[in-house]
Amino acid sequence: MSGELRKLLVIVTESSLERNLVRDFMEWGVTGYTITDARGKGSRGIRDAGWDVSANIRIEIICNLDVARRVMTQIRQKYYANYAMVSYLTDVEVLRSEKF
Amino acid sequence: MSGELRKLLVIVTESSLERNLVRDFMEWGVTGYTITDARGKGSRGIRDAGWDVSANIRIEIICNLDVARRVMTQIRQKYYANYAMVSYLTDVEVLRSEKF
Amino acid sequence: MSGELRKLLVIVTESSLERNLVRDFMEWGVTGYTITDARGKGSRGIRDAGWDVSANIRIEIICNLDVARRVMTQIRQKYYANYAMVSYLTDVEVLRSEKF
Amino acid sequence: MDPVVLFFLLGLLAGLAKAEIRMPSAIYEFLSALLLITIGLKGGVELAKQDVWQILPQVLAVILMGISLPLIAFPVLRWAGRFTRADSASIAAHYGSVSVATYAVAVAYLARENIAFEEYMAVFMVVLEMPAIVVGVLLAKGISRRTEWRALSHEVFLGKSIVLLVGGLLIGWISGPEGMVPLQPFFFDLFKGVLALFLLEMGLIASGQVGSLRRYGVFLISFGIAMPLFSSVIGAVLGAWLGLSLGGIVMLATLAASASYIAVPAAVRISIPEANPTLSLSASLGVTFPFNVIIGIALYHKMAVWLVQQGVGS
Amino acid sequence: MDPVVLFFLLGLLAGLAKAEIRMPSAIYEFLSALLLITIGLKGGVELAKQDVWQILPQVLAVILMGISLPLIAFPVLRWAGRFTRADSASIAAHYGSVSVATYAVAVAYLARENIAFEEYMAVFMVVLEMPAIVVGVLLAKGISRRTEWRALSHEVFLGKSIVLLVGGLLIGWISGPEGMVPLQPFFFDLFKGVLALFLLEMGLIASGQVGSLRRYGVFLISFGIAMPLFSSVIGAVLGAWLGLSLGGIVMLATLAASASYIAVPAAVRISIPEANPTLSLSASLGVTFPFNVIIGIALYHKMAVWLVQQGVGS
Amino acid sequence: MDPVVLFFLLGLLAGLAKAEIRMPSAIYEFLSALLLITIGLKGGVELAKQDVWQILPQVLAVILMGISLPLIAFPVLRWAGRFTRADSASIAAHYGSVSVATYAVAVAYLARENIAFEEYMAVFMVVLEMPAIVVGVLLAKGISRRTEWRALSHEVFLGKSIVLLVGGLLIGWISGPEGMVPLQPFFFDLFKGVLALFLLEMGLIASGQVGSLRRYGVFLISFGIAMPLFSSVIGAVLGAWLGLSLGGIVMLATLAASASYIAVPAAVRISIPEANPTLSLSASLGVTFPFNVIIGIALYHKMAVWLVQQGVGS
Ligand SMILES: Nc1ncnc2c1ncn2[C@@H]1O[C@H](COP(=O)(O)O)[C@@H](O)[C@H]1O
Ligand SMILES: Nc1ncnc2c1ncn2[C@@H]1O[C@H](COP(=O)(O)O)[C@@H](O)[C@H]1O
Ligand SMILES: Nc1ncnc2c1ncn2[C@@H]1O[C@H](COP(=O)(O)O)[C@@H](O)[C@H]1O
Ligand code: NA
Ligand code: NA
Ligand code: NA
Repeated sequence: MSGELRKLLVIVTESSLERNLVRDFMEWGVTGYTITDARGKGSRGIRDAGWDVSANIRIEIICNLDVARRVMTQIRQKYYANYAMVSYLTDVEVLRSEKF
Repeated sequence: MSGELRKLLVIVTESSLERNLVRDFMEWGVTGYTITDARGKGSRGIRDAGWDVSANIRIEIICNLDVARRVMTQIRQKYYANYAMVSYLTDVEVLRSEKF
Repeated sequence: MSGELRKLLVIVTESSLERNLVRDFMEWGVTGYTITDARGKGSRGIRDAGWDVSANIRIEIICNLDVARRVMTQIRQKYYANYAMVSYLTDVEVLRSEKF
Repeated sequence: MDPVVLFFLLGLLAGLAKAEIRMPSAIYEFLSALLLITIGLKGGVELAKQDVWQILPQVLAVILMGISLPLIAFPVLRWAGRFTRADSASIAAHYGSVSVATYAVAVAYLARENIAFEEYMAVFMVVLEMPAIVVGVLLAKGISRRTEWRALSHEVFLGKSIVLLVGGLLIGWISGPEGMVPLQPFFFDLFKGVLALFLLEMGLIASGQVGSLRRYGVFLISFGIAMPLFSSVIGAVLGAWLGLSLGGIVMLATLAASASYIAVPAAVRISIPEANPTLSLSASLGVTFPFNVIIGIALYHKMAVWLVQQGVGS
Repeated sequence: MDPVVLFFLLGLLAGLAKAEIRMPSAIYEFLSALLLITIGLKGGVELAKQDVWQILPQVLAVILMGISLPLIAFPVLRWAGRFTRADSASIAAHYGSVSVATYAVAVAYLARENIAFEEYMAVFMVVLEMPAIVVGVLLAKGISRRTEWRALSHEVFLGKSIVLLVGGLLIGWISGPEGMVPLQPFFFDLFKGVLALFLLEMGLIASGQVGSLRRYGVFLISFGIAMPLFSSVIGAVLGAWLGLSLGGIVMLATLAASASYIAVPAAVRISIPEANPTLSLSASLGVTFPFNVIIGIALYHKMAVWLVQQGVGS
Repeated sequence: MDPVVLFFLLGLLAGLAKAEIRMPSAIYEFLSALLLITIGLKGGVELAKQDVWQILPQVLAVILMGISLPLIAFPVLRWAGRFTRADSASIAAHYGSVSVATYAVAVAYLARENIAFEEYMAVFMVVLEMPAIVVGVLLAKGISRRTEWRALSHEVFLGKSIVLLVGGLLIGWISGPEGMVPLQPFFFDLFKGVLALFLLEMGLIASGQVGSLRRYGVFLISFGIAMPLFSSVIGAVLGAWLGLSLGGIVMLATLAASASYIAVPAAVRISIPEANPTLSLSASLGVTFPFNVIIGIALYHKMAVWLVQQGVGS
C-alpha cells in the first residue's frame, strides 16, 4: 500500500471532440487516459447519445499536478467557449506511480 | 488552477429508474448530470446488463453540498428500500464553479 | 448526511480479464462492484475497443481499507506483469455503510 | 422439433454451461423490435381485409379474459403461494399479459404444420398486453391516491412493445397488402431467422433464472407450469366459442398461456416497487416461457383439435 | 402514402409522446451505413454501364450548384435571419450539402410510382456532400491561416458517409452487375425495410428538435421550408437543362432541396466551433427533412412533370 | 476480384487513411455470430446427408494435422524468430487453428468459380479450432501443474465461436434440409452480404496492425506469409490423400493456411498470459489474413488443380 498521490482529472464533453483531444493530449504530456461513452445534461442542454452528434464521452486522466494543470488550462482556452464541457480534479493514490 | 471545491455524488442503480430520477433531479435542484451504462453486483445480486431489466446506470452529479445532501436524503427515502442502489460522495475541484 | 468513510478502488484493465477478476473478487472478500466498458491508452498502447481483444473495462469497488489493500496487492501480483492494468484508490463517503 | 426451438435449447444449454455467447444487448433490442414490428405489420395487413366492426366483440371478450386471468392468479399466489400482496399482484400481472416471442413461436409452429389462423390476432396481443398491468397495480395498491396513474398510463400505453406493435398494425392497416410488398424481404422473409436468433438470446436469459428458481422453490415452478395450462384452457374454449379457426384457437390458447417478460416487468418495476422482480421474472422466463415453447404449444394444438372435434363453438 | 413515410411519422409521433422506442445507437449507425453502401453500390453498378466521360459535364454542373446554394443561403441567414456569421455559414453549409435518407426516400418514391431515373446519380450525392462544407468554412472564417485545413480536409474527404458512399460506388463499379448478384439479397432486397427502420429512428430524432425550434422561432422554420423549395427549383431546372429523365429531374431537385444532418454537422462542429449546432440541426432535421419526406418529394415530382411538359431541356 | 474482397480492401484503405468508418462493436459481434451460425447450419445440413462413420477417419486425420502444424511452427519461431517460449507457443497456436472469415471467403470464392465442395467440412473447422490451443499451452508451460486446465478447457470447449459453430452444426443436422427452408432467407441468402460487411470491419482492424508490424519487423511478416504457404501444401496434400473433391482440397488447404484471430487470442490471453498478444495478432490479422483473402485462396486453388491433375489421392 505504499501508494503515492496523483491527480485524477475527469473531463465530460462532446464525443465529436474525441479525436482532437486525444491528439492534444500527446502534446500536453498526457501518458494515458480512459474513455467511456456517456450521456447527460448541463448548461448546453440534454445530450442523450441518441446519435453521434448528441453523444458525450467521459475521459479520465491520472497524472501529476503539473500535467493536470496544463490540461485544464489548455482545454479551458481551446474548448470551453464553444463546446459542451465539464471537468473536475481529485486526489488519488496509485501504485506503480512511475507510470503517471 | 484557482479551482473551487464542490461535491461529486455518484449513484449506481437500475436503469429502469433513469426516467424517474432525471425528473426528480430537476425538482431537487440538480443542474447537470452525466450517465454511463454499467453492470455490477451488490446486495441484490448480479445485474449483468444482458437485457433491459438487468442493466445498471452510473450517474455522476457535480454540485454543492446542499444539493448533494438533498439528493442523498431523497433517494434514500424514495428508492433505497425497493431498488438496487448504491451511492457515494467525494470532494472535487472544479473550474467554472458558477456552473455547479 | 451521517455518512461514513470507505475506499473507492478503481481498476482499468483488459475486458478479457472480467470473468477471472469477478471470480477473484469473491475470494478476496469484495461484496460488490460496478463495471463499465471503456477504451484508452497507456503504457501498453492504444486499446480502442474496436473488437473484443482491444476492449477495456473500468471496475469500481467500494470497500473498507482492508479489502482495498488485499485487492490491490493481489492484482499486482497476479496480473500487473502481463496485462494492461491501472488502478487507483480514493476516499468516499457512503450511506448504508454496513453494505460495504 | 422446429429449428427455432432448437436455437432456444442451444441458448439454454450454453447459458447453463456458462459459455459466453451472449450477443450485445443492442442486438437483442434490435431483434426484439423487429419481431414486434413484423407481427404488427402482418396483423395490420390482415386487419385491412376484415370488417373491423365484426372483430370488435371478439376484442372485447379477449380483454375480459385479460382482466380475469390475473384476478384468478392473484388469490392462488397470495394464499397458496404465501407471497406478499405486492409480489402476488406483480406475478399475476405477468401471467395476465402476453409474450411476443411465444406468439412468434406459435406462428412458426402453425406455419410448419400448415395450419392457417386469423392473423389479425396481433390485435388481441395488443389488447391483452395492457389490462393485466392495470389490474395488477389495483390488486397491489387498491384504488389509492398514492398510485402515480399518470406515470403508469405512460408505461402502459407508451411502452416500447405497445408502440411498436400498434405502430406496425397501423402501418400495415393503412398500407394494405400491396404497400407491404417492398417491405416483404426485410420484415417477412427474415422473420423466422430473426426469431431463431432472438430465441437463442432468450435461452441464455432463461438459463440465468435457474439460480433464483432454486432459491424460490417448488411452488414457483409448479405455478409456472400449472398457470399456463389453466389459462390455455380458458383461451382455447374462448377461441372455440368465438368461432375462431383451429389455428386461431391454438393462438388464443397460447396467448392466454404466455406470460410477459418485457412490458409488464418494466411497468411493474415502477408502479409496484415493493414487488421483487426476480420472483416474477424467474417464473415467467425461467419456467413458463421454456414450457410453452418446448411443450406447451404442441399441447394446445392437441387441445384445440379435440375442441374442434367436439364441435365446441361453431 | 409510402409505408416508409408512415414509419417516419410513427417515430415522430412516438417521440413527441415521449414513448421510449429508441433503438440503441449501434443499430442506428448500422442502418445508416447499410443505406450509404447500398446507394453507393447501386450507383456504381449503373456507372459501370455508362460512358463516364459523358457524365463528367453533368458532375461539374452539379458541383457548381453545390457551391452556389450555400452562397445564396448565407446572406439570407446573415441579414434576414440576423444570425452570427458563424451560424449563418454553418446553416448554409448544411443546406448546400445533401441528405442520404432523403435521397433514399425519393428512390423509394420513384420505385413506387414506377418512374426510372439515372441511378448513377449517387455520384451527384458524393460531389454535393463536400463542396458546401468548404464553402461554409470559407464563409465563416475567410481564407484565414487559422483554419486547420488539414483537419477540415480529413473531415470532408474521409468522413464516414463519404467513404462508405464512394467505397460502395467503386465496388459496384468494379464488380459490375454480375458481381452484385450474390450481394443482392442483403443490400438491395432489404433496402426498403432498412430504410423504414432508419426513418423510424429519424422520426424520433426529428421530434427531439421541436424544443429548440420553439426557442429559435419562426424564421428558422420558414427558412427550413422556403430554402428547399427554392433549391428544388434550381435542381429541377438544372436537371432538365442537363437532359435528365423525369425521374432524374425529381432526384436532382430532391438532392438540391435536402439538407445534411450527418456529414456536415460533424465537419462543421470541428471547423466552425463557434457555430451553434442546435440551430442548423433543428432546421435541417426538425423542419426540412420532415418537409421533404412528407410533402416535398411529391411536390418536386409535380414540378418535374411540368418542366418536362414545357419541353425545358431536351 | 470478388466484391467481398473489395470490401476488405475498402476497410484496409479506410483504416490506413484514418477514416473513421468503424461500425459499433455490437455490429461486429452480430455479423461474426451470423457467419458462425450460418457455416454451422450449412455443415450440419450436409452432415445429415452423410454417413457420419465414413467421415470419422477424415476427421481424425484433420485433427492430427491440427496438432502437427503448431508443433512445426514452434521451433521455427523459437530459434529462427528468437521469440520467447511463451510468444512462440502463442503464435504457433494461432497458426495451428483456423479463421472463420477466411473459410467464408473461400466458400464465396468457390461459389463464384462454380466449384462444389464437401460442405460438411464445417466439422473440420470445429476440430481444427481446438487442438492447436491445447498444443500451444503445452508448448508454453509443459504439462505443469500450474496450468489451470479447468479454465483452459472452458475457453477451448465453451468459447463463443466453438459453441455457435457446433450449435449451428447440431441444429442443421437435426433439422435437415427441409427444416432449414424457412431459415434460408436470413441465414443463407444474406450470407455474402453479411460477409462483405464483416470483411469491411476486418479490413479496418487489420489496418490497425500496421503499427506493430513495423515495430516487430521483417521476420513476423515473412512468417505470416511463409507459414500459410507451407500449411496450405500440407492441407492440400492431405485433402487429396483423403480423396476430397477439387473444392474440398482448396478448402482444406485454406483451413490449414488460415490463422485464428478470435478463439485462440481469447484462450491464449488467459492461458499463456506472458505471451504478447500484439505479436500473434499482428501476424495473424495484419499479414496472414489479408494474404489469404487477397492472394492465397486463388493460389491454393491453382495448387489443388495441379494436384488433381497429377492424380494424387484418388
Ligand atoms: N453538474 C454536473 N454534474 C455532472 N455532469 C455534468 C454537470 N454539468 C454538466 N455535466 C456533463 O457535462 C456535459 C457538458 O456540460 P455543459 O457544457 O454544461 O452542457 C453534460 O452533457 C453532462 O454530461
Ligand atoms: N461495493 C460495491 N462497490 C461498487 N459498486 C457496488 C457495490 N455494491 C453494489 N454496487 C453497485 O450497485 C448496484 C446495486 O447494488 P445493490 O443495491 O447492493 O444490489 C450493483 O448492481 C452494483 O453495480
Ligand atoms: N494515466 C492514465 N490515466 C487514465 N487511464 C489510464 C492511464 N494509463 C493507463 N490507463 C488505462 O489503463 C489501461 C491499461 O493501461 P496500461 O497497462 O498502462 O497499458 C489503458 O488502456 C487505459 O485505459
Ligand atoms: Na397470459
Ligand atoms: Na441541398
Ligand atoms: Na491453420
